Amino acid sequence: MSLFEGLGYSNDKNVYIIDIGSAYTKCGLAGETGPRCIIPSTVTNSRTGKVTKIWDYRSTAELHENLKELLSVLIFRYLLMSPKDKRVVVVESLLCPTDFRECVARVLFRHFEVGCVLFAPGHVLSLLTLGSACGMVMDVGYNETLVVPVYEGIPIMLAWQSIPLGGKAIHSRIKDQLLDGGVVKTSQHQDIPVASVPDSLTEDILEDIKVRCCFVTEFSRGQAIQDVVLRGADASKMPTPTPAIDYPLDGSRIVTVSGKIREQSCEALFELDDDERSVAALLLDSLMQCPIDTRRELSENIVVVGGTAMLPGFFHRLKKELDTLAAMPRYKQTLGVKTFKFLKPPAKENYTAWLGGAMVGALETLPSKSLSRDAYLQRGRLPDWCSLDQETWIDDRTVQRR
Amino acid sequence: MELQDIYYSSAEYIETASGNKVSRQSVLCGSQNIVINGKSIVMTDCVIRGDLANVRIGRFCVVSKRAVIRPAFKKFSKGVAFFPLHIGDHVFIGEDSIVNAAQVGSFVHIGKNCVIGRRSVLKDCCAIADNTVLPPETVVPPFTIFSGSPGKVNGELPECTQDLMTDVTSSFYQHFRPHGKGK
Amino acid sequence: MTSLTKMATFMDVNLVRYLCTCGKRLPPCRLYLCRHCLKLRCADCVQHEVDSPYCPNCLENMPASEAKLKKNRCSNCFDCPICGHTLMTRATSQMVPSSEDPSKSTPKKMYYMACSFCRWTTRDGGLADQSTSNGGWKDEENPEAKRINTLLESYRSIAQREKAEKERKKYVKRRSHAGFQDRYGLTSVAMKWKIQPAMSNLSVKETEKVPPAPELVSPVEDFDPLPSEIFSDIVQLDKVTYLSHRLNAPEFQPPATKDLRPVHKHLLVRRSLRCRECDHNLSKPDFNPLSIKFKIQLIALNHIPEIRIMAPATFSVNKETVVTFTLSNPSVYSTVVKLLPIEGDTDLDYMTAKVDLPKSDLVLALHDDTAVYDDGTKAQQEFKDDPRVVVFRRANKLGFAAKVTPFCKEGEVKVSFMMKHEFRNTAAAIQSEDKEPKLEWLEHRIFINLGRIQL
Amino acid sequence: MAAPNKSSVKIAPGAVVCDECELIGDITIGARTVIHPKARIIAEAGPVIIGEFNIIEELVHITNRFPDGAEGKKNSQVMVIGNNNVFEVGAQIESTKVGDHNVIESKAFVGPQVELTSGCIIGAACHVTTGEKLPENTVIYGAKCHRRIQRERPPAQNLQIDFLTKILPNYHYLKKVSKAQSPPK
Repeated sequence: MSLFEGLGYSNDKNVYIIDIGSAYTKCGLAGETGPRCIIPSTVTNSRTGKVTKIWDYRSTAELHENLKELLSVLIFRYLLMSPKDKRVVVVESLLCPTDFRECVARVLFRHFEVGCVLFAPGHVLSLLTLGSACGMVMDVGYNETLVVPVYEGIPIMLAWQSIPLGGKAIHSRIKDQLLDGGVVKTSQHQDIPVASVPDSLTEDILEDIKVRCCFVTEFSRGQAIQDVVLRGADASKMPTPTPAIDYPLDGSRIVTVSGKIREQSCEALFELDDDERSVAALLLDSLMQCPIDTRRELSENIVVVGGTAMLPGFFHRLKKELDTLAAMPRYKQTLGVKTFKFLKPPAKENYTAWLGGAMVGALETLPSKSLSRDAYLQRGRLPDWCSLDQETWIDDRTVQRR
Repeated sequence: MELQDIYYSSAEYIETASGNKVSRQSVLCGSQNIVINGKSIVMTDCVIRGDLANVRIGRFCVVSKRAVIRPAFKKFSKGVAFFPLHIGDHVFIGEDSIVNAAQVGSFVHIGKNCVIGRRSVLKDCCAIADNTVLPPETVVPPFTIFSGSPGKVNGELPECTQDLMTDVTSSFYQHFRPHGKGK
Repeated sequence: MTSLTKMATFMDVNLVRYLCTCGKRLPPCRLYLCRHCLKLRCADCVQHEVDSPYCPNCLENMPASEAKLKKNRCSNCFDCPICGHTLMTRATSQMVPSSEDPSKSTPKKMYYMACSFCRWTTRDGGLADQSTSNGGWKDEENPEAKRINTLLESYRSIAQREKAEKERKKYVKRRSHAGFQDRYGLTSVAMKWKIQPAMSNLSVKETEKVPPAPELVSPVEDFDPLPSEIFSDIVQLDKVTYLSHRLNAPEFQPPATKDLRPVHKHLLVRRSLRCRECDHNLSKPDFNPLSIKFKIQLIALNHIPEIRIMAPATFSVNKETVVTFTLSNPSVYSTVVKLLPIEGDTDLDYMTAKVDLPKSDLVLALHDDTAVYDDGTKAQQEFKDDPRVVVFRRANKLGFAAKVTPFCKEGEVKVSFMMKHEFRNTAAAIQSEDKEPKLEWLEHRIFINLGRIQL
Repeated sequence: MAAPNKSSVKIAPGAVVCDECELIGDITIGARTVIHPKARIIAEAGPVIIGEFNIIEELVHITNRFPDGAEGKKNSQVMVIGNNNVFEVGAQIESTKVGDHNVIESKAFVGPQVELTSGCIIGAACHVTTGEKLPENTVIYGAKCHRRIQRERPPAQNLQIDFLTKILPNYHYLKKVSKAQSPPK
């Protein structure tokens, strides 16, 4: 019966919780312990069958149509509850562009006629799942990695950092390596180079290779690989490669996913770029921007969310990277903290923020925090992300920026 | 657009008293077990396996070229049995499709090159997109479109599906005309 | 819509479109006619409502409240976690110790589930066979459920308190003192938990008391390294799940195929549609998911005359071509139709040709289900048609000729005009208890794509 | 191309081969194998040897095709199909090595370079042409030809064969069983 248990006396408001991520959309109902569905953030054209990513929009008109379609799938295929006058929590990223959230609001209020919407930032929601008010929230997503420090419930806005490293960077690393010397076995007994059939490397295939074949290697091996690949060390220093995998693309072609691809693709996240930045360095850079008296508490409350962080070995590596980087001269003098501790939310990384949304959505205070349809229709637009209450917004900002 | 005339060689087709038009190039095994209710068309190179079990096809059905209609078997603790196959009225079966179903309702559209798995049940007013593979015992509810392999719900049909299918299949019959020497 | 176009490989329904009130152009099988507003509506400009959830496999209807309780899933039907096809129950016999004599064993019928598509079985998931055929399959429980619910409980009581406080202060004008953190409601709560110990000595009013903080998780300092086998062992791809498999079970997301479990079948719904303007239903399906009847169904195709192109024609620039259109009447009353040109609108987007329409009224015979058996000669005599205008007449359908002259050099030949027709509002008749339904004139703008210009 | 040569078809006693199927070239059909009408077996590049207890449904094409570069060379390869295999409606097989207990579902295509061991299932409409020997109990299924290994091999279809053996002669003319002195190789 556990499936049907749910929460005994949930206030039965059937609040939709929606998190439209760059790669996947998480959707479910308030008060539940996990989303009802996690589906790709794409829509399929019913006439042509063409798949379009929600975030790849050229105009808001196109986005508007696609959002209608995506939300209609969520509502009528998964949630199965009429949208009219429903309450909605939309989980959004700090980096969400205004036109996107405006469009979401317009579709929800005007097309689906929902009752009220709360736009809530993912990093705060992620912390909520821990009952904690302090933490460095690191979101390793598809397009980028974003770090937002939150202290005493207040996001330290001057210190957020982001870097365009995430699932997508790993995909393109896999693709580059396959195109560079990868081979495909076909029915003819000789192998052909992957580069001769580049179209076969679709985003889906790359993602699947990442998920099923790749991992984030150990720190020491990673360093050895980076020494050879990036810093020109002798090739004999390379660790013994992991076994290759014969990966069937379809019924007629098998591509060899070499040990090198399996192990080195995720290095994309940890290699220091020209500005000495990596996913791990990003966290330290953000910490450096925080007031010195907050750093200790923040560094001992690191929360990592986002699907890319689910790769095997990610956490172990991140911890090692942080320890090593913190000992480097760049940070050693000024950082002021040496230990890094992580908090594990009661959710898989890819829906942690969603779960926070599901908690907020289950509370009686939700309507008072949300934007009602009437208010929206009156104003015709949304207030800025951090000011759901226009009057207080001005004061708060002055306090923030001190 | 209105359907255009489709001509067939009058030598190839036999028209029965009830208005069925059946190609001589089709294979009707166990024809004594096959009932076609009238005004239905069975085209070239179709195979209907009445030898395995009874096959009943309703009115205004179109069985396109090279389609196979075949009752499905089921294994029991002792022996196997082939299930009779019933197809309703106004059903369109596309070219090269294999229909192994237990039941096909009325106003059903099956696309080209589909495989309808053993003992599947297609209810009234549903559609199977081209190249779909329905695994054995799939149930297709009314007003759904199934596609892919394995076939899954992929869309909804309009409320007027019944009218559309009636229109398509009866116009198809009307426009399916002999040429050459005439009748 | 996919299959509509598929079905329409024979009858390309998208060639003739009517203008919906919302500005979209759609074929009449995709439009609705609201009987109260007497306006065309489409799926995009009406309110969709969830009508009746049902299981697409056992086709059993489920009341909405029950569906909600069961998380929109059927309790009896399961999907394969690998390929998503419905699982089938299979019987086997197992030898079990006899109840009378434990030293002997007797055969017992046991059941497991198997997929007939990818051949996954519950045994692959390490699940023991069941003694009953209809399930008994245990559902997994989210290991974090307790932690989440405890935390949620604390949040709830705080929120309740906060709400009560607000109610109290409702009439007192106040500036928001909580500031930033109050906005999301809860971060302040966690802060209060932190502050509480410090304040515990002070006398705090009973109502001000913050509920006890849930046990905080202890931070993790070290993570397990990768298993060393990952560097040496050959991976068997079929033992690793696809991402889609994992996302099918969001709360578990097992990376290994051996941990996959049967998935309760997701319900489908039939929707009813409601006019946003007058709140009347435009479509309401029958309660029974097997029924193809509707309680209410106002598809435009069944209420307004339908225009179709009779046959493809060839066109060249500035050359007049006679095109035959058919017009059919879905109404049980004979209907007068007037076709009116559109003056002064020359948007090349939808008008690339001039069309000469019949000037006279076209009278359509009523729709009669038994008319299928008529040969049509009778109708022809009844209506004394001008043979230059009405090319043929059969039952409720007629064909009329129109002259089309393209004025574009290339591309598609598109024409647009107005169709004005009689409409007997049967809905209004019921209300006013008139014998004869009220006669109205409706006007629709038609867009027709006649095909490409011959070069 | 090998001219149709009736005498080169050897049908073991107990096999049921409908007359309406097409058998061209040197073909041996084992006992209790059932061949439905409209099936087509072509021994082009060399003999086709089919074992016992197989079911070959209508519109199945089993072809021993000339390998690349060996066009016209007779007897360049032998195609051997084991026992207890099922070839469903419209399947096409060009693999020269098919073991036992395999199921080739409707509209599947198995290319000449593929070797089927035992207990394999090639799912409906799957086209498999990779040059490999499929491990035992491999299942290939779905639009993208995904693979997995099943726990148990598919069950034998003896009951269906019994039924078909009983019923098919009532409706179809059968091809004659060869004399006992020409046992299958």
